[in-house]
Order: sequence, then structure tokens, then C-alpha cells
Amino acid sequence: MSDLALAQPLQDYSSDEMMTVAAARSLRDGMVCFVGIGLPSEAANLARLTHAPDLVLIYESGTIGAKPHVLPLSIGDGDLAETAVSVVSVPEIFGYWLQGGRIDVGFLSAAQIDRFGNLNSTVIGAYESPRTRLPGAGGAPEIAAAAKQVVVMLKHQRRTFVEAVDFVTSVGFGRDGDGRPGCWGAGPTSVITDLCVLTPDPQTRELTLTALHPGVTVEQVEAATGWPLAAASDLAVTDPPTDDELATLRSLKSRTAEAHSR
Amino acid sequence: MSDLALAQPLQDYSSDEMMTVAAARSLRDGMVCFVGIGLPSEAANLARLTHAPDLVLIYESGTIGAKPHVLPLSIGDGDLAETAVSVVSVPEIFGYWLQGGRIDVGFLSAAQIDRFGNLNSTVIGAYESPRTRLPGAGGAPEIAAAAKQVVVMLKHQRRTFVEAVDFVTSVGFGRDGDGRPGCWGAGPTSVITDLCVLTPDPQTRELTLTALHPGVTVEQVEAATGWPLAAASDLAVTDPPTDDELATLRSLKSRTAEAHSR
Amino acid sequence: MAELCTLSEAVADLVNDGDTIALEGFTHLIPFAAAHEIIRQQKRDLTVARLTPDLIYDQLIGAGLVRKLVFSWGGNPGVGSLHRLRDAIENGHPHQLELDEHSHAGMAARYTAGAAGLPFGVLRAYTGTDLPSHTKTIATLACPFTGEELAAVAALRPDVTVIHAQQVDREGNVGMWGITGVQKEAVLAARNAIVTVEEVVDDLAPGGPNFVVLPSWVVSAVAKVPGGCHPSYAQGYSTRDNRFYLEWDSISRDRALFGEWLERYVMATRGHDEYMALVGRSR
Amino acid sequence: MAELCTLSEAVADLVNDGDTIALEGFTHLIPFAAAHEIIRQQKRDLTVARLTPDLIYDQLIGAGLVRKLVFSWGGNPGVGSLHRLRDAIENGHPHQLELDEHSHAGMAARYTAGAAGLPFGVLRAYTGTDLPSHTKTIATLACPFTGEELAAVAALRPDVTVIHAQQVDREGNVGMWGITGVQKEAVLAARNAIVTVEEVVDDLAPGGPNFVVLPSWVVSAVAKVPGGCHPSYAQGYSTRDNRFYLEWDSISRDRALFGEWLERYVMATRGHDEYMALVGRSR
Repeated sequence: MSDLALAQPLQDYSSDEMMTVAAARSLRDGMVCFVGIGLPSEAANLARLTHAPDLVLIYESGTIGAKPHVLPLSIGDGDLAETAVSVVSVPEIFGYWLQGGRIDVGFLSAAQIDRFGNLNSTVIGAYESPRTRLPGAGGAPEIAAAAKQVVVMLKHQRRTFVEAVDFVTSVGFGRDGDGRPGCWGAGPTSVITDLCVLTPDPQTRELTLTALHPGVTVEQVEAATGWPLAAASDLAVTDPPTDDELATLRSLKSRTAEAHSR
Repeated sequence: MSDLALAQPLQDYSSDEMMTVAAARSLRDGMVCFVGIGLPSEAANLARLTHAPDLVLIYESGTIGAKPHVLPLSIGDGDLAETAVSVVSVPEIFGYWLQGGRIDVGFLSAAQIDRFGNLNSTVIGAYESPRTRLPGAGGAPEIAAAAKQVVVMLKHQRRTFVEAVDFVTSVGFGRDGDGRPGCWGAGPTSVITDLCVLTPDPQTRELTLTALHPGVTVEQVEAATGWPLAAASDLAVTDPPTDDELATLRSLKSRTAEAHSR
Repeated sequence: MAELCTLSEAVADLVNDGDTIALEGFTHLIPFAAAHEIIRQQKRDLTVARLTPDLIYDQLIGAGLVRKLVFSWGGNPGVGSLHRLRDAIENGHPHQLELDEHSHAGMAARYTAGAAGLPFGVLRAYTGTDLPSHTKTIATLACPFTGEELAAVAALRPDVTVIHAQQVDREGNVGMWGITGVQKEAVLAARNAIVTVEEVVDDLAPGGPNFVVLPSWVVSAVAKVPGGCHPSYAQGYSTRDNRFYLEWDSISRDRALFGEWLERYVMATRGHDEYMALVGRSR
Repeated sequence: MAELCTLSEAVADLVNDGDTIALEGFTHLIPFAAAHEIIRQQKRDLTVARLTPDLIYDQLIGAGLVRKLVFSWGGNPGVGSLHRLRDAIENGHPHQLELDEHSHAGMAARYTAGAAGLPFGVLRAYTGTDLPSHTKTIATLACPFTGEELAAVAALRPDVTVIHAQQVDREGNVGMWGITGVQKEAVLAARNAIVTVEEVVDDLAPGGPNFVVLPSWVVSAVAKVPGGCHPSYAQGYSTRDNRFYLEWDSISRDRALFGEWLERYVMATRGHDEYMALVGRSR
């Protein structure tokens, strides 16, 4: 834990806020970030408004270098186009920019994740006769394949962290952890949840608990994970949100709520 | 010969002017025309300024619906961009517009043509050790393949109308007249020269003399053709240029010369 | 050459039962008025293609007009599920829905191939995913130079593409700006294209970045329908009706409520002006 | 991130002997100043790619710096031959020139594949022509859905692409308009990109149709070189020097005259300002 953290009042934040802050911190200034709506967009914009002012945000609607004033409700909000350095077509954003290998970090979320970082956002149950039909792939499969690294953001729940995903929408390291044939990027480099951070073991590629958020126990994480979770021997504890991070995030979210209620 | 022609003074025009006028007449109003620099551009703009005001001119520089004030010296003159309905990239003009099957007429010229309408603009002599190196393909091969019909404009000379082209840059009906496998368009529908009009025989696909320009004899055409030329039994005679056609063409050319000397 | 006509005429003339139609617009410029008109005219047995089915296809599916859905992401953006879509897939209500499911990149490549007159598009996609085993329009092919294996997707060529744009000029040329998604490709890939516009202008004039012009002669029909993208938006003309998207969740969740909504707002209105007056967005 | 520097620094830092370079610009915005700087710095053994070699590569070839030419149309537009190009191909002067010859459509597809991270591009091209039997970067492949045979071309990925644009803003974002050819694709296909610009502005502002923006972070170096495209032109800043293109015919036709021109206008000038003053186009 750094000196900074010691200066902060503990627990004056929610676990969701901790997740967003931790994800924001994973972005370095100047990185090019392919962002989805929801948690990823929240984390990326928090990073841009705090330590990474020159973070380049790309949304799949074709907006490059967007600097939205509030969090977009949809991937195609007008604010994104109006504040972007360049707006291009959807074929171009996927062709020249994502597939072209120009994305440093892709942010993804999903309904299910397995121990090898494979993601399901398609269906719960069988594809042909689903229990729950989910929205589907969107831009995720190619973000997962082509971004130089992938950060996954998910609420930590046993029904989400599963032994085997019902459908591989976006590949992590493959169903058997065999790797990523045909993919350009390195795959998931971290999975950031409301409880902890998991990173793939360099040898086995299995997601391993490497950092707990403040106040969270290994037992809590294990209980919320649907497979026997490996933990690193040198388990870190995440620095809690700073005043600045919290204030910036809360102001962003209240501006957002206000803007979208109009 | 129509009534119109009878009202005109004969021979008050050059054979080059006859060629341009004949080519211009082959364009109907509203057609979409993919135009190269030189004779094709001259003919297409003459058509636009006379009987076909809504002719859509597309230049390979990406200018769609250009209405140049004078003939462009290059395919990328600023006048083309400034007067176009839309300006797009070169990949798009060849991909979505030409290959996409949206071109009614492609105009081509060449250094050599054979009896099956195959064109050479690459090399005289062998490719590896050329006697004369010509500019090469440019947009021609795909115009020849994809335009719904192709009009060829050439000065009629024995060294141009050859038994066999040294190199097939753009396909007509193939070296043996076997047809156009893999091509979308109908191929050359007419070859318009300073002496006459040749059209492919519906059966054999061989270029056949179907119309003489006024004052030209079959013998003159035969002498300027490097293969035994077939002639239609019902040989037509081209209407000579009208006053309006000539005046418009000459004014266009003098405006052009004046503009480009600056 | 684009003809200026009413939306009702355009749909009657150009959309047929059994057609494959694409009503495109990526969050921005979604042609809702055209979808409502298709519902009013009860065009049936449709194959509907869109990257993001959105509320527009939730309505068509709920109205029972859709046989097959070609898509890549079927949610209510920022809100949740498309309940009519889910009801069709999960329960076969109002009837079974066939799926042709892709990623956005795959759908974009399919329209692009269609626009470019190619039978397929090539991309790095679907690697390691389960989509290829459920989707027949995905295949693999080897690079003839390097041997590397890549994905191929079949070209998508709608019978009719419908888009909403900001402007049309007196000659019928269409201008749009802002987020333009796959609309150019979807129009050029289609046999016929219908465009609804906010405004008829003397000269096209971009009001934002990414100005795209479609020449008159690639469009079959243009209808002036201000607000024709509600609850989506037209940059420079209207803002997104986010509240409508939120409220749709409860309307769409309930079969009866949805039926009432459809009857009241679509079937019982004679056109888009009446719809707009009813949703309280008169212009 | 684009660094603002001098053209001389950019060429010294980024162009190496033996590199594959693409100096693109389709009639409009041809980066002549950069070519002259490459000649001054005597970068050798180059593979040079361009759809239309134009005078810019006639000069590089005549200067003896080019090993291989990747191209699709090698003439002096509206005038006639590129005589240095012809002398190299026909007579091996100043030395042999290897050719990788395509059509415009093929070259465009090669850059597009490079920009899109694909090893090849697919197109309907070269059908019935003799080009495939002389060009190794053309192959055929079958559609996995229809079996139809199509052409494939190898991706083109220059070590360095150089373009000339109208504007760069204070953050290094590049703006250009008018005829933009294959420049976006050529930049995105390259490992490094150098951009010369007419003007540094606070905010990019299009002065014509087809506004294209390249974000700062896809460009390696930007140099302000007003008139850096002479005798080509920059829409909104200069007009094409048609007389220069006409006069080039006689200069280029004669080895000795060309040598004198090169010495006087390029080798003996210390940069583009001196060149412009000498050709009588001081700005």
C-alpha cells in the first residue's frame, strides 16, 4: 500500500467504485483504448480525467479520440462524435484501427468468464434453446483477439466466474488454456472485479488471484468463484481510491445521471 | 445520315473532332461514366455539355459527379474535386463504385488493340526487355472487366490495330475471342476511331467495321488495320458533327488550353 | 435516380413480403419511422439485418413480421435486454426466429463485401469463439501468400436498405454526418435504398464531422420525415430520447403492454407526424 | 505521437538505405520536398511504391537511388512518358530497375490490406490480363461460399510512408481534404509515417470536400514545408504547376539535362525554401 492510500479515509467508497478505480489505474497516459459502454467506459473516462489526460478513447461507433463530457448512455451518443479528433465508419474502425493492430488496451465485460479468461456474452444454456438469451458479441471477439492487451471488468459472483462458459463469445486463452492461435494481442492481462484482481499465470495461463481490494478476504473471493482458485504467494492489496479519484468519479456519474435524465 | 447532318457544312472539322463527337454521342443522358484523361475525358465532357447534361462523370481520383469547367490535364485536378457531388478515396472508387458494378460505361484508350478488343498499354516488345515501355495499367484492367460496357477510343493506325497485342493490359474478349470469364461487364461494345466505328460481331466477338465516318473509304480503314478486317454488309455512315457539337468542343478545348497555360 | 415521395409510397413500392431488409444506423440516425410504416403495411416473413437490432427490430419482431434476424449485438443500449427479441428466441413468441449471428466486425465486413461486389469479405475474426459452429455465413480461408488462416464472411446484399439522413438536396443527393456506422456500405450493398431525411436543402452543408454524401443515383426513394429517427437522434436536428429507451424496458417486457403500445402508437397512427404528436415530441 | 521537426531531421531519422518507402498523393498533394530531401541525403537501394510514379519517382530513379518500383501507372499525366523511368527499364540506366507492377485497383487493395492488418486483399481484378504472369504479388483464390475465383494481392507495408497535407494542429493531428487518394491507407499500412504540411493551425478546418483526419499518434514526424508538394498542388493553398510538368518532358528526356537539373535544383539547394526560390515559386 502506498503512502497516498494511508492518507485516505478507509471504506468511504463502494466495492463498485474500487473496481472502477482499479481498472482506471491499469491505463497509462497516452495509451489507445478501445472502450465499451458501461463499466469500461466509466473506468477509461475516470483515467482520462485523473492521471491519463492524453488517453485516446476509441468507441466502436467510429469515434477516435472522444472526450465525452459525461458518460455516454449508448456507444453512439452525439457527445462522442462532437468531441472526437476523427469520426470514421464502423467498417473502418474495425478494419484499420482494431484489426490494424493500433489498440493498446481493449476493455471487456461479460456474463460469464472461465479460468482461462474466455468470455460469454451470448447465451446462458444451449445456443439453440437458451435459458437466457444475452445480447451477443458486438465488438468483443475481435477486441479480445486484436487488442495488445485486454482488461476484463466484472462483478465477482459465482454465476459469473464459472467452471466452463456456456458459449465462447470472446477468446481468452482457449477452453483448455492452450493459447491463442491466430490472435495478435496478448489476451487478458488482468481481470478486475469488485473484490480483487486476477492475472493469468505466466506458465499455465490460468487466472490467479494476485491482489485483493482493501478489506476483502481470500475466502470471500473463493466463495464467489466457480472453480478452485489459485492464489499468488505474494498477494498484494489494492490501494484504496484517493480523494481525487473518488471525487472525480462521483462528479462524473452525477453529471451523467443529470444529463441523461433530460 | 439524318436530316440534321444535311444542314451542316461538310469537312469543316478534323477527323479527331469526328472521333470525339462520335464517342460523345455513344453516351446517353443519366449514364454513369468512368472516365480517363485525354480523349475519353474530352468526349464525355462534350456529351455532358451537349445532349447529356446529367451524365455522371467519375474519375479514378475519387471524384464522383465532377463537372469540370475545362478539361482536366491530370486525373486529379482541383477542378474535379471542387465540382464533384462527392469525393472519396481511391480504394473506395475502385472498390464500391467500379467493382461494385455501378459504372454504365467505361472509356478506354491504349497503344495497341487486337481483333478481339484486347488492349495493351503496358509495353511494346517483351515485358522483360521492352522496345518501348508504356505507362502501364492504371485503372484500365478493372474498368474493362467491370463496366457494364466499354467504349474504346483510338486513332486508327496499323501499328495500333495489330494482329496480336504484345501484352494484354485490359481484356476485351480474350486472345482467342473465347469470352470474358470472371468479368461482370459486357466488354467493348464499340471502338471509335478517327476513321470509323467497329463493333464486336455478336457471334464471333471479332471487331467488325459497322460505320464509316463521312468521306472515309473501307480501303482506308483496311490499310490502317493490322488484320483482315470484317465489314458489316449494311455499313452505316456517321452523321458529321453538328454546328453545336463543333462549337461546344472547340470552345471547351480553347478554354482548356487557356486555363492550362497559366 | 432518387425520387422524392412519401414514406408510405416508398415502403409500398419497394418492400415486399419475404424480403431481406436492412434498417441501419448505429445508435444515431436509426430509421424508426420506416419501421413503423413497414409495420403499418404489415410486410411479412422478413429477414432483417442490423448490427444492433435495437428497439427498431424489437418492434418488428414483436409485431410478428420477422422470420430471420441477421445481427451482432441485440441489447437495449445502456438499459438491458430487448424483451421482444428474447421472447422470440427463448419462447418462440410470436413465432420462431431464425438467427444468423456475427460480431460487429463480421457484419461490417459482410456489408462491405456486398458494397464492393465481392462474394465474401476477409477478416481476422471469430478466432477461438463458438460463433462459427452456429453461423453458416462464416468460413475460413488460407492466405495464398503466407498460408495463414483467416475468417471469411459471406457478402450481405439486402433487397432493400433503409437509412435516415440529415439532408437531401434538390437533385436528390443525400448528406449525413456524425456517426454514420455502416450506412454507406448497407446502401451500396442493397438492390434498392430508401432514405428518410430531416430536411430538403438547396445545397448540402455538413453540420458536423465525417460528412458522407450519397449521390442521387444510388438511392431509389427519398422521403422527408423530420424526426423519423425518434427515439434515436439526428445530430444537428434532435437529441436522443434516452427516457424512451429506458421506458421501453417495461413496455417490451410485457406482451400485453407491448401489444397496446404497438396498436396505439403505430397501427392507430396514420404516419410519423401522428406518432410524434402522440409520443409528445411534436416538431 | 507526431513530433514537429524539420524535414531534414525526419528523413535522416526515419528513412534508411534499403527501405521500402511510399511517397503517396494522387496528382494532388504529392510530397516532392520529401523526395528532394531523400535525394540530398542519398538514401540508396530503395524500393519505392506509388500508384503513379509521376515526376517524383522519375527524379528518385534518375538519381540512381531506386532498386525496385512498385506501381500501377508510370506516365507524366497529360504530357507523356517519364523518361528517367523508361531509361531505367529500357536501358538499365543508371541501373537495372526491378518491377512489381499492378493496376490501380490492385495497389489500392494492397495498401488497404496493409492498413487493415491483413496479409492480402481480395478483388475482382486482372482477369484475362498478362499482369499475373509477371507479378508475384498477384494470386488467385476461391470464394469459400460460392467457389468463384477471385484475385488476391499481397499486402503492402512500407517501412516509411510520406505524405503532404494541408494542416496540422497544435496536438499533431493532421488534416487534409480534396483528392486524398490512398494516403490514409498508405500511412496506416506503414511502420512509420512522415507528413509535410502547408500550415500549423490551432484547430483543423476543412477548406474543401472529403476531409480526412489522421490522429497525431499514427504519425511519426510532421514537418512544416509550405509548397512541399510543388509542382503538384495543395487544394486551398496552391495550384498545380502545369508548366513544370510540361517542361519536365524535355528535362527528363535527356540524361545530361536531367543531371544538371538535379544538381542545380536539388543537390545544390539546402532545402525546400531554396528550391522554391529557384523555381520561381517563392511563397
